[in-house]
Amino acid sequence: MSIMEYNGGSVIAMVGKGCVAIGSDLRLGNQALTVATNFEKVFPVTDRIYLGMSGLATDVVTLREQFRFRVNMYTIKEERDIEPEAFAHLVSSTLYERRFGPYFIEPVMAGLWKTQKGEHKPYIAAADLIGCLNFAKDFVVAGTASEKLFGVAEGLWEPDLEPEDLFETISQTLLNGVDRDAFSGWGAIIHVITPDKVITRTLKGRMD
Amino acid sequence: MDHFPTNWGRPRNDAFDAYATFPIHQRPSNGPKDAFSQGVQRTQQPIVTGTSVLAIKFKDGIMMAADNLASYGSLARFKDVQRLQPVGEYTVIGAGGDMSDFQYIQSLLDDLVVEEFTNQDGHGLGPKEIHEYLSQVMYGRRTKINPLWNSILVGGVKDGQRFLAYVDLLGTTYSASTLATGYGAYIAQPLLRRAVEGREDTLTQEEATKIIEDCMRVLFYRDARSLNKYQIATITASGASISDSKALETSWGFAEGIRGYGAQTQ
Amino acid sequence: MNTFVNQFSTSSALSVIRKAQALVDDDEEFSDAAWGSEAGFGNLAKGVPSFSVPAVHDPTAFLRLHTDDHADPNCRIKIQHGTTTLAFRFQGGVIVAVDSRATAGSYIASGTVKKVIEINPYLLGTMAGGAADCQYWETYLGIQCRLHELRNRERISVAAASKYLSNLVYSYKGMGLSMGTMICGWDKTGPAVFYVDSDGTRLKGDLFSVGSGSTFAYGVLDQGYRWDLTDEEAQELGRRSIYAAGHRDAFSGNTCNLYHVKEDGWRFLGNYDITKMHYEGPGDVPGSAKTGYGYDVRVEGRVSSAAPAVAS
Amino acid sequence: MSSLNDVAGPQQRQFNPYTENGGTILAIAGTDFSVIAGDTRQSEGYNIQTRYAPKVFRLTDRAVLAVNGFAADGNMFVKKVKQRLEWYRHAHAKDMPLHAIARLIQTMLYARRFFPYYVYNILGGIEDDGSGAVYSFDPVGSYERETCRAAGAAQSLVQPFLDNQIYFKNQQPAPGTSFPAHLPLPIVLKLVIDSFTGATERHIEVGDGLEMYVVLAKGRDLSGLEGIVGLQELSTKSDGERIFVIRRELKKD
Amino acid sequence: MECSFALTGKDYVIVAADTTAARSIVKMKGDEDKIKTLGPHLLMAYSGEPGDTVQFAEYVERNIRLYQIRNLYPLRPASAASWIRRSLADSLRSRSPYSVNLLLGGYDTAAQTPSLYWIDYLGTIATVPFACHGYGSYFALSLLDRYHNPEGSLEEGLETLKRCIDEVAKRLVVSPGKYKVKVVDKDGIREIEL
Amino acid sequence: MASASVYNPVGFDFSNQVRNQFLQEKGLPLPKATSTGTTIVGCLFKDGIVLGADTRATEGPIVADKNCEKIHYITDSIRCCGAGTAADTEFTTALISSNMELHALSTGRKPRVVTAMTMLKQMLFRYQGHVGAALVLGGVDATGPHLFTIHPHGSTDKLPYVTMGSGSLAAMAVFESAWKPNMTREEALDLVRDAIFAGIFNDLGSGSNVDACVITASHTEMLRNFVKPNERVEKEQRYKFRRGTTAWKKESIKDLIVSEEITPIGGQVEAMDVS
Repeated sequence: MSIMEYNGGSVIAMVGKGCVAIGSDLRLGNQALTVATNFEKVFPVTDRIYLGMSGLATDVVTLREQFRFRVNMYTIKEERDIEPEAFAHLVSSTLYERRFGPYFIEPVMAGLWKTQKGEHKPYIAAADLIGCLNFAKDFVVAGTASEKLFGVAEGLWEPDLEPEDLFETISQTLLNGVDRDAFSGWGAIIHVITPDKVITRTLKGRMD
Repeated sequence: MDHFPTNWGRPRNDAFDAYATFPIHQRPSNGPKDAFSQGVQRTQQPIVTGTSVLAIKFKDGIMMAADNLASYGSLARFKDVQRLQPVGEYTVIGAGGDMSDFQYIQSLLDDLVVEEFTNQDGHGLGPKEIHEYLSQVMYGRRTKINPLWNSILVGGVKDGQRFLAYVDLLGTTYSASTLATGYGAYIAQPLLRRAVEGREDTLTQEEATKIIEDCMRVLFYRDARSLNKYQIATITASGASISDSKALETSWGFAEGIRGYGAQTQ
Repeated sequence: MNTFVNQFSTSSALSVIRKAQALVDDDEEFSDAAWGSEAGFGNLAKGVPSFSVPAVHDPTAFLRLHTDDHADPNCRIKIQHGTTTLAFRFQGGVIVAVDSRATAGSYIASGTVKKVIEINPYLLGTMAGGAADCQYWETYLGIQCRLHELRNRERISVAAASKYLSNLVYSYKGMGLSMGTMICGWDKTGPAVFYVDSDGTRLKGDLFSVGSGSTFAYGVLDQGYRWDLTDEEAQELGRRSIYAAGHRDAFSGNTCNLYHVKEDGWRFLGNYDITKMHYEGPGDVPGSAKTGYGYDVRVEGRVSSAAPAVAS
Repeated sequence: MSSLNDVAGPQQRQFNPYTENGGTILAIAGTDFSVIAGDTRQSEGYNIQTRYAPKVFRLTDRAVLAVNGFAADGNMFVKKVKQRLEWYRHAHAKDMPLHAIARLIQTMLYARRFFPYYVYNILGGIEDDGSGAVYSFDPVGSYERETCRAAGAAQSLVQPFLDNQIYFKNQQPAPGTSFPAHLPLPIVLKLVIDSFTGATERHIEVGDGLEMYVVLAKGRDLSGLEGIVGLQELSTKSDGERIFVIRRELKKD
Repeated sequence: MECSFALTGKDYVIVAADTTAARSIVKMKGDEDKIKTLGPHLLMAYSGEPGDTVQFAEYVERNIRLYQIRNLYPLRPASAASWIRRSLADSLRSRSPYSVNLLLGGYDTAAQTPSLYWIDYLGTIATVPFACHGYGSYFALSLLDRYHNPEGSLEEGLETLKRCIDEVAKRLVVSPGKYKVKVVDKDGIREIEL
Repeated sequence: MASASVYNPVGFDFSNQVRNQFLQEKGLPLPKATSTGTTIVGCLFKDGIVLGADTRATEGPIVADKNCEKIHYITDSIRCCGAGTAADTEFTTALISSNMELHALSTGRKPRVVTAMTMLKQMLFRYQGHVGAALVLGGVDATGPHLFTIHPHGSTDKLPYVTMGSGSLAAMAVFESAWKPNMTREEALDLVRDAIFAGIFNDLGSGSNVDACVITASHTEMLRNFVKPNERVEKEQRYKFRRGTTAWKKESIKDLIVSEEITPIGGQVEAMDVS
């Protein structure tokens, strides 16, 4: 059992047409034992940026606090919201700082960034546990079910999905991915971020 | 048996985590290990070894090459070893790995050929049969955990059919239009694939020789256990022939312009 | 003193044997039976099965090195495991309930495993531990039970069948087998449940649960168990206990298979999806409350807080 | 006297008799057909040994066996199964039925319980009653009959995708409709191809070529196979079950 | 072997912990109180590495007390849980980490809500309606899934707790004999004899 | 107890290491970071240098990134290809790039390739191989074109053509058989492409596309996705789901558009008299 599997959990993010979606399962485990089924792993950073973290649950909580602190500092200093790309690098450098004693999490970020013209463009990224960023144009995954999610997403994802279609695709990917993983599942939560609203839905997933 | 809930159904292991030690700070130290990478410590390294063997298919048959070196560790111990061996009328085998094991295989094959000859039934052993025989021998020995430490290429032409295949100490077999063992699988194989794939039926013997020579040269440049003296076996419908040892022309001219390994300029 | 010569000469009788040995794969010896009407029964054809063992110093360690995914998550030969099975005796017979998940590492290899092995119309065996071990040996036990019937003109007792299995696996103790099974059935003495495992343990009892999720099943089972349960109550208790294990244990789940053994033999009652039981209950079956088993479903709308609900 | 073939002495304990040769296999059963597929790459570590090494083998006119794992074990195992089937044919003058082959494979695998074949097997074909069937095995012989199954290096990538597309897991049907229990052949073939192209994208050990065997029940017409490029028939009789192979290229990187 | 349980009900939290102090195979003491009162409405059951447990519990107790002295009001349960988790997570990065598992039960007088937190020695936190630590959790969690009632009266809560204790006594090889049970509600903390 | 300051000094933070070692000793193997199996190459030609790289990043046998960028910017006329632990190559080159900029500013001269090489080898040597970056450094400066390889432990090498990564043997074979001095730009670019191809098609750790970078005394040209030999074929069918396929329990919508509605109170306000 690897330390990354100790608490279980998986996260995924996908790009749609002018929107992004990010979701996680809800399990908090203690190896094979399921302790709680209400442990969300995706957190809002700004209105239009969400951060998901899978891995060791204590580090998820610690880093959530730390990122909130750093983002607040950024907002105070710069007097503006952080943009997704800047946030991705903030995450990356925070993790790489601990190159030789890493936090055991793999972050996944999804957000919308504003172009000069005021349009909102989708942005997703993932990083490994020491902060190597992976920018993708389609989808990124992390967690104990990452292999399974890669497989399903590679089959199901299509470009230019409308928010509602994107919701279906990411939900199906996540649910079917975690159903083949012993350490993830027990319900799921999805956030679809569009320029004018964020839709959050709790899915009816397998409870075993 | 370990009846702790999370350990159910695993193979019995009394040395590991014997009694219900669920919280990890109470678990006996059992550092990470990877059976696949650590199980292959070849401490019983074969002693006198040969390096790569290359082989390709061409228009008229099969061409195979190997150098004449048998190393003793990093010592270039024997410089006139022939690692290509004709078997029967239609086949040549080339071996890398332990040379004494190869000699044992040669004796096995000699017996086999003699036996086949004494039968006088009008059948001759072709490359396919010899490869099958070798793969059975090799797989059988691996199953006894007493392997013959070789990787062998078998090539030949019989009844108008070209045949080229590989077998190694685990009994793994495969065939392709270009094959290389040992270090050659990493260095020569990319070149061979690029030169041969899709042209197996048009390559002439001269072109094939040229390809093999180029690869042997690159191998000599980059494989520290290789020798600038090698043989080429050609197997066509008219039979197998193994050339005399030849040397390669090499050039090391580019080295003149280089000074040091870093900031040095003089 | 000419052993050396013997070994390496190519013409001596010994070398001929040596070569023959090198060629013949030694794991199976083909008897004439393989040609006749018994062909196709693998190593069962010869009556007592034989197994090939690797020619290494410590075969058990060898097996563990390559198949134990706990000591080494990278081991490639992943033998499927993980399970919750339970069986209990009550006034109306024996209830046998199992889940259907098989995991290899963290990967759920299957969600449709049949973990109750129907040995004969009066005998059931459950499967926990190595799936292959249970399937193979209980099939083999089925053969032996049938032979017993033919020899003695009466059905084998549950005690005898379980003893047979126990003796069988005990002879392989220390080789790396892994199975924990309950042999359940009805014989002249009435309903009986025996627990047999690969250590050689054999226990007679009223109530057993085996496997990674067994503790969770016990938690529900013990609290609801009485000897004088009605058939419906007992069946519901079996389902509910397997659900509890499926919900809390990562290595158990998917569906629950339920069997009831009575005097006239066992009866398969149904296959219940655990997630469906969580949200909606087992459906329209006798004994069920027709509501979801899930905690959040059961307590929906109830809160511990004493604060007045905020008007939305 | 100790002979060369005696039990290995301590010096050979470091020899690892297994290796892994990558690749993925999968099989899907329909109402009256089965599709059994595998990629053709054989690799060891980061090295491609050959771009064409078949993993799927025709056993009889109605049974196809796919093997994956350690190639030498796999080839040897298939050879032995074929030998047993040959003997059966000589003894009984007919081909062994599919469910019997499945049990045969179990006992053969279990005979090596203590020195396992490192082979994941999937057996696909047509049962006596004319239905398509897939049996999947673990390396020591536990098996079950299923509708679809992926095994090998990319099993965890492919299987959840099939769960979703074949079993319609986690999907609610549109109101008033229900999902079919078995998909038609053309859809199945499309799913197989997409599974493999997807796995090739994300798993380094999958690629080069794809071989799909299609077994059709006795008397079934060829609907669903018309117009398929590179279709090749392998059946020995034309009035029994029929067996076809379709080959496709996959990415080679 | 140590076991602790906690569950919420209508307007209260019950926290129970066994009372054995063991050293290897020896039971040193049979009436050890392993539930610390951290404030007027806050209870903490602790278990884990002997030594660490009491040291950490006292460290927490003093700091929470200090907060109350400084600010004239106690930390609310959610804030206390967050602070305790943080202390534990930080200690894990030091040379001598505390190996302590905690159940934190409190009653938030402002929101009139009982709350329960499950915290393990890595600093993982979960908000749950019921919780267990130790081997008891393997038996009690499924049982609580089945019987726990978030609106249950105190009597019903104690009844459920008794079920847990009975089950553990029945199935756990070395099960603790006696438990100390404390309840926190709007009136504060009190001990209950089972 | 360790203080929980959020202000960290520069450099690596080792505070988790004690904990991680503790966890590892208890039998929880630490996870591996993304590594780039990788083929990276560089060769000299008549006017300068061509660097090349594939674009696959792997985590074990899984492709984590199909089109990552492995040719990193150092200065305008110096680039560096990275193999090994992906994060290490990323951050090491970024650090050296910024140091080179500072160096250039403080000396007022165009930076030299040997300076970057020395900085890199000193840094990697300091970390004794724990920073797992294997680099190919190339560039053109006042003293001409230079090409180096830098190994994770800090050793360097200087050759007219170099390769690194898991596909280095395959790529080197191509160079050894076809490289010659004083090639033209096109010849060099073709050779680099062939070398990367050898890696992509023969080494499983390398794959996807070819990136190349041509550096001459006057100009640096970054050819991102120079050749794309591995485009995914179109899927056989579409996988869009009917809306409403997924069952969900709860929905909440956060509206990001702040709409203000003005409700005039206090009766009709008379229009201001502006006349």
